[in-house]
Amino acid sequence: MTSLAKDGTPASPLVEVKDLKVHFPIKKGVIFDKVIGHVKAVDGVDLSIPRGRTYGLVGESGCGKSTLGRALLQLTPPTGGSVEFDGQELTKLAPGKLRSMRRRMQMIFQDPLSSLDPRQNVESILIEGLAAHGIGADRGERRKKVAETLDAVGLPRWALSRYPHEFSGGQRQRIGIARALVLGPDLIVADEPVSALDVSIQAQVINLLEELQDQLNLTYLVIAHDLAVVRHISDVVGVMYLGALVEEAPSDDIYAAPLHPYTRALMSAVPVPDPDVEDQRERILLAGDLPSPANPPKGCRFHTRCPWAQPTRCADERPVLRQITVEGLETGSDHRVACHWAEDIATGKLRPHEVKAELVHQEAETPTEVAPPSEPTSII
Amino acid sequence: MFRFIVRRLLQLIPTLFGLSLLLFVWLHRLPGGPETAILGERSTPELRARIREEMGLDQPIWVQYGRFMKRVLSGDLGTSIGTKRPVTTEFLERFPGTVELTITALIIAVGIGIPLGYIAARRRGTWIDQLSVGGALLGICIPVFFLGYIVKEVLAVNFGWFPTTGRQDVTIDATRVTGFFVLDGLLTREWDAAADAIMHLILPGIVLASIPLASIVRITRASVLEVVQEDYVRTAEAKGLTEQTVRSRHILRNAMLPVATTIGLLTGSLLSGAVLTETVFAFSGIGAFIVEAIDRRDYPVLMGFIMIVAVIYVLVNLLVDLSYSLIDPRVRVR
Amino acid sequence: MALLEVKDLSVVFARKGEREVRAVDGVSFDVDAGEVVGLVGESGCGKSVTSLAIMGLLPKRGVRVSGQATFDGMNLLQTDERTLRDIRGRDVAMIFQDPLSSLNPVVPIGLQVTEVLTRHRGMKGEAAKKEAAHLLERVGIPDPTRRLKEYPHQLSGGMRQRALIAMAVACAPRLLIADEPTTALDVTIQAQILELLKDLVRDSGTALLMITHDLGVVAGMCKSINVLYAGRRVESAPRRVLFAQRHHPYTVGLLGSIPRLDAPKGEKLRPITGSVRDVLPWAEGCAFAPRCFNRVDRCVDGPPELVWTAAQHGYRCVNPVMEAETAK
Amino acid sequence: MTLTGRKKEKIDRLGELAGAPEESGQSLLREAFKRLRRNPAAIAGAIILGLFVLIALFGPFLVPHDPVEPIGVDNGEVRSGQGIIPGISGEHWLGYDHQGRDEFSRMIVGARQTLWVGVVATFFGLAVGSLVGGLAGASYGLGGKWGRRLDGFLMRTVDILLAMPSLLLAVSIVAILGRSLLSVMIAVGMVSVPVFARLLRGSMIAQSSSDYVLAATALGVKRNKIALSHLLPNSLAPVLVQATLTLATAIIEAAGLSFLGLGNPDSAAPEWGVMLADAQGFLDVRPGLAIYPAVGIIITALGFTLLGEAMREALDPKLRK
Amino acid sequence: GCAESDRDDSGSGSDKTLVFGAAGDAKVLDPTFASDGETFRVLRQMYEGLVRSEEGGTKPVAGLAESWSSDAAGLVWTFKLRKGVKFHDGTDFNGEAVCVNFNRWYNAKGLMQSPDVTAYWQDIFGGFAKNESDKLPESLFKSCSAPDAGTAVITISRVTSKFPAALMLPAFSISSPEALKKYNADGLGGTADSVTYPEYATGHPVGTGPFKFVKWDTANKSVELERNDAYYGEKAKVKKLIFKTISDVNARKQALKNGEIQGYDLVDPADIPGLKSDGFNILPRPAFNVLYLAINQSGPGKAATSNVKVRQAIAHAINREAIVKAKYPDGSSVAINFQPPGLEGYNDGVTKYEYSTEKAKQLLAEAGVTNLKLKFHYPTEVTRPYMPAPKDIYELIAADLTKAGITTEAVPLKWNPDYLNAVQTGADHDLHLLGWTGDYGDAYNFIGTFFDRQKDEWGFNNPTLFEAFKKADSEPDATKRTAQYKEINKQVMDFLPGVPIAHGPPSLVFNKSVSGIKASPLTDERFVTAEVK
Ligand SMILES: Nc1ncnc2c1ncn2[C@@H]1O[C@H](COP(=O)(O)OP(=O)(O)OP(=O)(O)O)[C@@H](O)[C@H]1O
Ligand SMILES: Nc1ncnc2c1ncn2[C@@H]1O[C@H](COP(=O)(O)OP(=O)(O)OP(=O)(O)O)[C@@H](O)[C@H]1O
Ligand SMILES: [Mg+2]
Ligand SMILES: [Mg+2]
Repeated sequence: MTSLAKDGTPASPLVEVKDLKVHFPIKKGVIFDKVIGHVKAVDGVDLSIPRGRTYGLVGESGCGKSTLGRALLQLTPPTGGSVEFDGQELTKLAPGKLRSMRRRMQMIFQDPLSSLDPRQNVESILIEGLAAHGIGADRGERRKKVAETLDAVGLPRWALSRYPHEFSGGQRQRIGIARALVLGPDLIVADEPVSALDVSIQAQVINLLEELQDQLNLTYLVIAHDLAVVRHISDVVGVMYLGALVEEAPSDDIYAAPLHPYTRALMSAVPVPDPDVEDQRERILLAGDLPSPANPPKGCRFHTRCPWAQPTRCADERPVLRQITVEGLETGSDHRVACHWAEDIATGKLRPHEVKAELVHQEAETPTEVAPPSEPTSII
Repeated sequence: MFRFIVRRLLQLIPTLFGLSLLLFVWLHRLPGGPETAILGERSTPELRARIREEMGLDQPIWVQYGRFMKRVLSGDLGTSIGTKRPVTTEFLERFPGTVELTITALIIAVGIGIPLGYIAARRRGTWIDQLSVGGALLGICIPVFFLGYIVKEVLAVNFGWFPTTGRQDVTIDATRVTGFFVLDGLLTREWDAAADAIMHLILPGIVLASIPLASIVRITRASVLEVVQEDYVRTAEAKGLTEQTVRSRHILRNAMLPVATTIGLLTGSLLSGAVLTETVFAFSGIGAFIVEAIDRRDYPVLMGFIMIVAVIYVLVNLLVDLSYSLIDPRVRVR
Repeated sequence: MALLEVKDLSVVFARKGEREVRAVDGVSFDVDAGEVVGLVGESGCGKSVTSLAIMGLLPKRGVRVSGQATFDGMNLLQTDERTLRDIRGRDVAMIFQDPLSSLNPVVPIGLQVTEVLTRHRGMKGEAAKKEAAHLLERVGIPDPTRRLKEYPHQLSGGMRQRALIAMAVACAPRLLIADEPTTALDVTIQAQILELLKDLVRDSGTALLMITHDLGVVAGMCKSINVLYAGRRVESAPRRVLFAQRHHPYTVGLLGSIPRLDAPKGEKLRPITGSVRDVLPWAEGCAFAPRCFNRVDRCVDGPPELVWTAAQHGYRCVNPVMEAETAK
Repeated sequence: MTLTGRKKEKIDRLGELAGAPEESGQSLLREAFKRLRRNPAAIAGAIILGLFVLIALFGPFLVPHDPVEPIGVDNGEVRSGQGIIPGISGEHWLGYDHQGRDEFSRMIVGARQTLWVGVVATFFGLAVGSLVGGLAGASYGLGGKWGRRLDGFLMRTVDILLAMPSLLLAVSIVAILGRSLLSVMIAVGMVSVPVFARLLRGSMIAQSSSDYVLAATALGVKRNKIALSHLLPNSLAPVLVQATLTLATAIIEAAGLSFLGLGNPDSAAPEWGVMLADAQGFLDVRPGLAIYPAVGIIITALGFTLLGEAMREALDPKLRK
Repeated sequence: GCAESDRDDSGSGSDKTLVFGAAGDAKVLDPTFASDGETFRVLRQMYEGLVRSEEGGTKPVAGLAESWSSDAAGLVWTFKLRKGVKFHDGTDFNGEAVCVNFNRWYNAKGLMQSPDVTAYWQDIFGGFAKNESDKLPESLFKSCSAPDAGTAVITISRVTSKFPAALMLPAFSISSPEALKKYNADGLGGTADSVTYPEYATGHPVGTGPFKFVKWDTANKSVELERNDAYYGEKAKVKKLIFKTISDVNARKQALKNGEIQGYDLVDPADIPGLKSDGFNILPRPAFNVLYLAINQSGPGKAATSNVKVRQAIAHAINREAIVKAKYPDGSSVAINFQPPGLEGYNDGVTKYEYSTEKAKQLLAEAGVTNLKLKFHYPTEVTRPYMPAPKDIYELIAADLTKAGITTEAVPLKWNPDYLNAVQTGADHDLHLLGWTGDYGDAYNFIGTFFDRQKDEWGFNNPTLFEAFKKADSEPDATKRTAQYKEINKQVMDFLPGVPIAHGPPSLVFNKSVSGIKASPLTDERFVTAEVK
């Protein structure tokens, strides 16, 4: 797959993910745990992120976005598939090698506060990574580097001696970004980097991310559930549903020509701050909720909620991500969709119909472990 | 659920095994053995040596342990060196007393502790709060022998409301069925015997309750404090529910979870920890008997009792964990 | 006279030994029967405190509430606790942001619904259960009789929010306050819930006070919109007016911050600088001045007044943005 | 923009007020300390403990009589064998104890030993408990399959300790180590080992799934370092609070051991727990001998508990509102 | 019918119940296996032996045997038995029954030979017919015969001062031969480390005493007896006699005050004035005991302690008068012998060591000992009749010694087994407190027990002294023997293996309503005479 970098030259992929699977075992057993099933959080994802570009991942809560991001960074060991980073296969890397590889791939988290150790001040947060990788000969050198990074993310110098809880949400997220940046990485996985922030702060952070990318030629994988945000910062958008990509397209195409029914529904659900648009537009309301990844529907995962679902194929054949050609519709070579009926839907041959919501039975994911005692037992 | 129970019971096996080994070695390492205890002031080296030899105490410890385990595995916990009665009999005779006492103490502690903790939390920061917490603390700070003395002096000697010792008036000719005197009284319809047994439980119950009381108050208070600022309490208020409904259904029911664990833990320690209370009230229970057994280096009793107490402790906590899943549907025991 | 008239509502948190926090500072707005009014602003601007003050749900100690919140002629702020308890849940109902934490985890959904019916409609036993099932059905929960027996954790996020709504509308309240009812939900679910709320308002003539930080949400459903900043209303207008020509730089900034799905790619966001923490006390001048791109000396002369234009459009700014500048 | 001079200053100053606090960085602990200072219960607790510590430090230099000299026996005033123990007098403010020693002097001097027992016992329990719990928690949280096994093993061991009646534990520790002040303190400390271990473990496991641990892993920080510099410090708060509360119970439990005849062998040296235990033979004759040390212990325990509870609240993010 | 008629002649007290607070549980109901005071107390009400102690004294007087005599060599003893005595099960008491009992003890086999089981037999009579352990000595008992129903003849193998006084020990009570057989009295079960008592010992004691067994309620810690209406002597005045165990002394006191018990033993001396002023009857027992400070001569400080001057210094350093005055109840006395006064062999003329710190210092100087530091063991959690507050006494002695320049290192240990184990074995102790309460009225039971051979407790070897004991013990003539004991006491106090400190009278207390009980130095109180108003 070739795509053009911002300056128009073809970019080689920095990250190649092939058939990535992350299955969390569900255990049960009397004496020894037996695996009785799997939560298929990520179930066969292929994607490729070109150098210097932004890949955006959207999807409903629980569809496996974060897991994908973590598996890509080997923070969660993948069950299957491969992750190639700059030509290196990560899944087979020895722990020590992987650790030093981490310098080049970093992560930004959703909740800036909880991802910062409340007992570390900003300086030690930023220096920790440097120390772990032996960057900078001495403390002075490291401090210099930290100071530069601080400037880059727009934090004042006095921030160094402060603790995370003393900052506002936006500033905290800047600290999180600085922590990733200070190592000089090539790839940054940003898991919902702005979801916890106020709109104004969100915009600041988005702008910051964009600026940094321009300056440092960073490659991003941005995960978010807000389609508008993802589309805004991404070059390519992947739409995820229940552990798999259902559509992947350049960010302009995805708005202009959404092909997958789920993408369409998602698109129509995003509120637009414009009364005229809101009043006019027609909503595709999805019935029910995301099915459980432990027990995903057979065939097309979306068919239980799909207004275009057909009696044939949908329920028994799992669609693959493919390119389609439809007359009268400009779809680029890099626009792929996983739907059996994408052509017919695009042309309007198939009409949406009513869907009855199915029951989704939610269970507490991890049974609460019985609380440890905290009271002293008495001798007497 | 069933799996959970089986699993926990199976987990008990290695724990018990470890405990028995540890305990055995530990006990046998204590200076002085049953022979000194038996002989007292009149011991001579020759006599001690003979007893040790006859009891096999001069053999290597692992041989002794092997013998012990063999017997235990065949279902025999041996007999007490001190009383020469089977350990199981001793246990069955003394355990009911301790259970009755523990239950009484828990009823008192919970009955006082939870309301007190609740009030303290709702009036957080006021003098009522400090008073409840401090008052509950008082109980644990006054040593049992002193508290027992005061309680007896006032409620028994002064007012004559309660008896001070034993589990039942010795002049009552009660029929024994289960060994739980109150229960026996009810079963045999000897009402006076049952009433008398209850009266005998109250003072030691109060004294024993003083130990868990502080914990219960503290946990209840902390737990209620946490729950009252949960969103669902606000929702309940927004629904216009009456104060009682909000309190009982929405606050207390949720606040009870940690309290339940604490009570479970406390039950465990009360079962084996009522030593002083049992002594001070001449109450026939296992706590006092264990202490006697320690003094006598009564190895079979110590091994047997502690193993049984450990099992009961685990069972009680198993029950608490199960009751957890009853109070809190989110908790699936595993 | 409007169903709910909030006048000069102020809430001050004054705890011993701590700095006073003026969370709400003289807010006024009306909500009429059958209409949806929006309360918009960033985190911490006082939206929730406003709604809690109206409901009388603020903590009793360490809080000073002043002003009026007249519901159907009765000042809720002066009403005694007992009467309030009768009104809450029956005449005025509320739904909260996080549906999971707002439901009691250890009480089945059914009981949580029926307890409202029992309390306010005197229904008991089977009748209450039937009505509860009916309510769940009405908010779009499939297989309601089974759901009644289930616990909150067994429902999905959307279902939980529906259940909360069912409880809120159980007594057909005349006023419904929704405090960020969709923030914790996915967009597809958010769309379902918003649709449901719209239907309810339309069908039963309930007044809805919609609290949100998402201008997109209010754009689609509110009749009029109030923008809050640092505890004060900084702009207020019917929604079309507001989106067409906003005057307060804050409102302008808010809109400039939102990436729009329908905007062409490559357009830069124009966020407000700084954060909500950088406020000026209102007494000193405009609280927004430190972040304002349009500030002038007059901004800090004193507290700016709300200025009304003809089209029920009010803004609290001495140097408002006029049409031309909005585009900038 | 169009802002000028003084006005701009005003905005900048006020604007920065929130963003840039007065002093340099305030750690969570400092914040907690600030909250603590505003809590009347904490202040009361601190005052009590302050007094207690002062008495412990300087008491021995200020007492009117030698606390170990059996004055009353030597001069024949005290005949406890016949139930004669003179009470409060001008010379002896709290009277004699059963051995004819000056009770007041013993109370004052006893504060030091009492404090020492509580502190050392708690420290021992804390140290051993934290070691076990920390190791278990860290290996469970970060260690994969083998970590879980190690954790399982450690926790089973703790279970055994917990299942063992604490009295027996204490008795046997004292029996094995020989009776000394140290073994009493170890025995008391040992009883709280499971509490600390389970508390720290639980807390560490909870922390180990937090984002900042993941962040540190993503940074490439080594596991040991994560455990020591992230997990441990962040899990310590509840343990420290527990330690404060344990201090109170440790004093009481040491007294319980003396009651069972396992206390400090140097019995003449005054310690409140021992004094209380000694008094049990004279409850009828001179209840004061029990009351004075009991009140001393209660007040001290109250001080620790007030402070501990206040600390718990100050450190608990959930109760911060 | 029988009970009805009894009621008339024994007066108004006949249906009364007396509840007595015991400090410990009875352990067994077969006297043969009994060895502790609490068990003895219960058994003494149900059983009788050939000989008993005089009421309120220690001398042997007629029990089931009305009189006894020995041959000139002191080996063959003829006991004339009381007539018309019946066991509780209605069978007759006679010479045959006596021999059945003695032969039962003598012929004990297997587990019955365990020192844990037949402690007193082995203490007094040594071994058995067939000793199963080579460590057992030859038996003192040789044979028993019953020439007629009213006579029992017991032959012993050597002369000893113990016989027949020792027969007053409850362990040598006579059981019903019928019942012994019926309830399988010798059928001890289990193995040596896990013995089980037979039925007779746990639930069917049958003796000749004034009370009969009713029940033993272990779950409520009480033993219930009732009047033996067929008793040959004066019948008991109470219908029921219940022993209730209350181990804590404060609890006993409060139970008494609360009317749950009518009397109890081992009164805390400090409580006596209070109880008296509350109107309770204190019955002090004559002090038949001694507390001593042992000075071990092979302990860590043996270099010093083996020097008699140092031991004398210690004796002088201790203010025994002050200790007795402060810590002992009225009626206590400072000990100058290792045996109580009033017992044959007591010697007033021994060397007395008056309290003088100066003298102590001087003696130490003479011995050339400086900076003496001694390990001082004392027991905790115990009060013995001779030692009401060991810790307090230790503290006072330690303070005295300090004044004389001897420092002590305290080693407090739990009484049993830790303390006894530590002071009776090994050589890691210099000073310790211990004492003795007499089992029966004989000097040997005191001083012989202490000093008749080399013991770890004392750590000295003094063959002359040991020889003197042997000689005295085998002296059949009582007067001569007494003279020898006197001499021994003198010898002991010059050798000074330790310092005798006090004789303290332990007390019982009874409710006002109880009368008729006489305190016994041997704790042989007879409830048969007790009356409850
Ligand atoms: N450690 C784990 N063990 C078991 N199941 C897990 C684990 N982590 C995630 N899951 C499950 O995998 C699925 C995907 O989770 P993931 O966190 O990747 O979703 P997400 O798309 O990031 O959702 P969100 O938007 O809520 O963050 C969920 O059903 C989740 O319950
Ligand atoms: N109990 C309280 N004590 C002190 N201050 C409070 C309290 N509750 C709220 N505040 C303060 O009042 C202000 C307004 O809070 P409010 O919860 O109304 O904000 P909001 O607009 O609802 O924000 P969000 O979008 O985060 O819900 C905040 O600055 C907050 O710190
Ligand atoms: Mg996620
Ligand atoms: Mg809010």
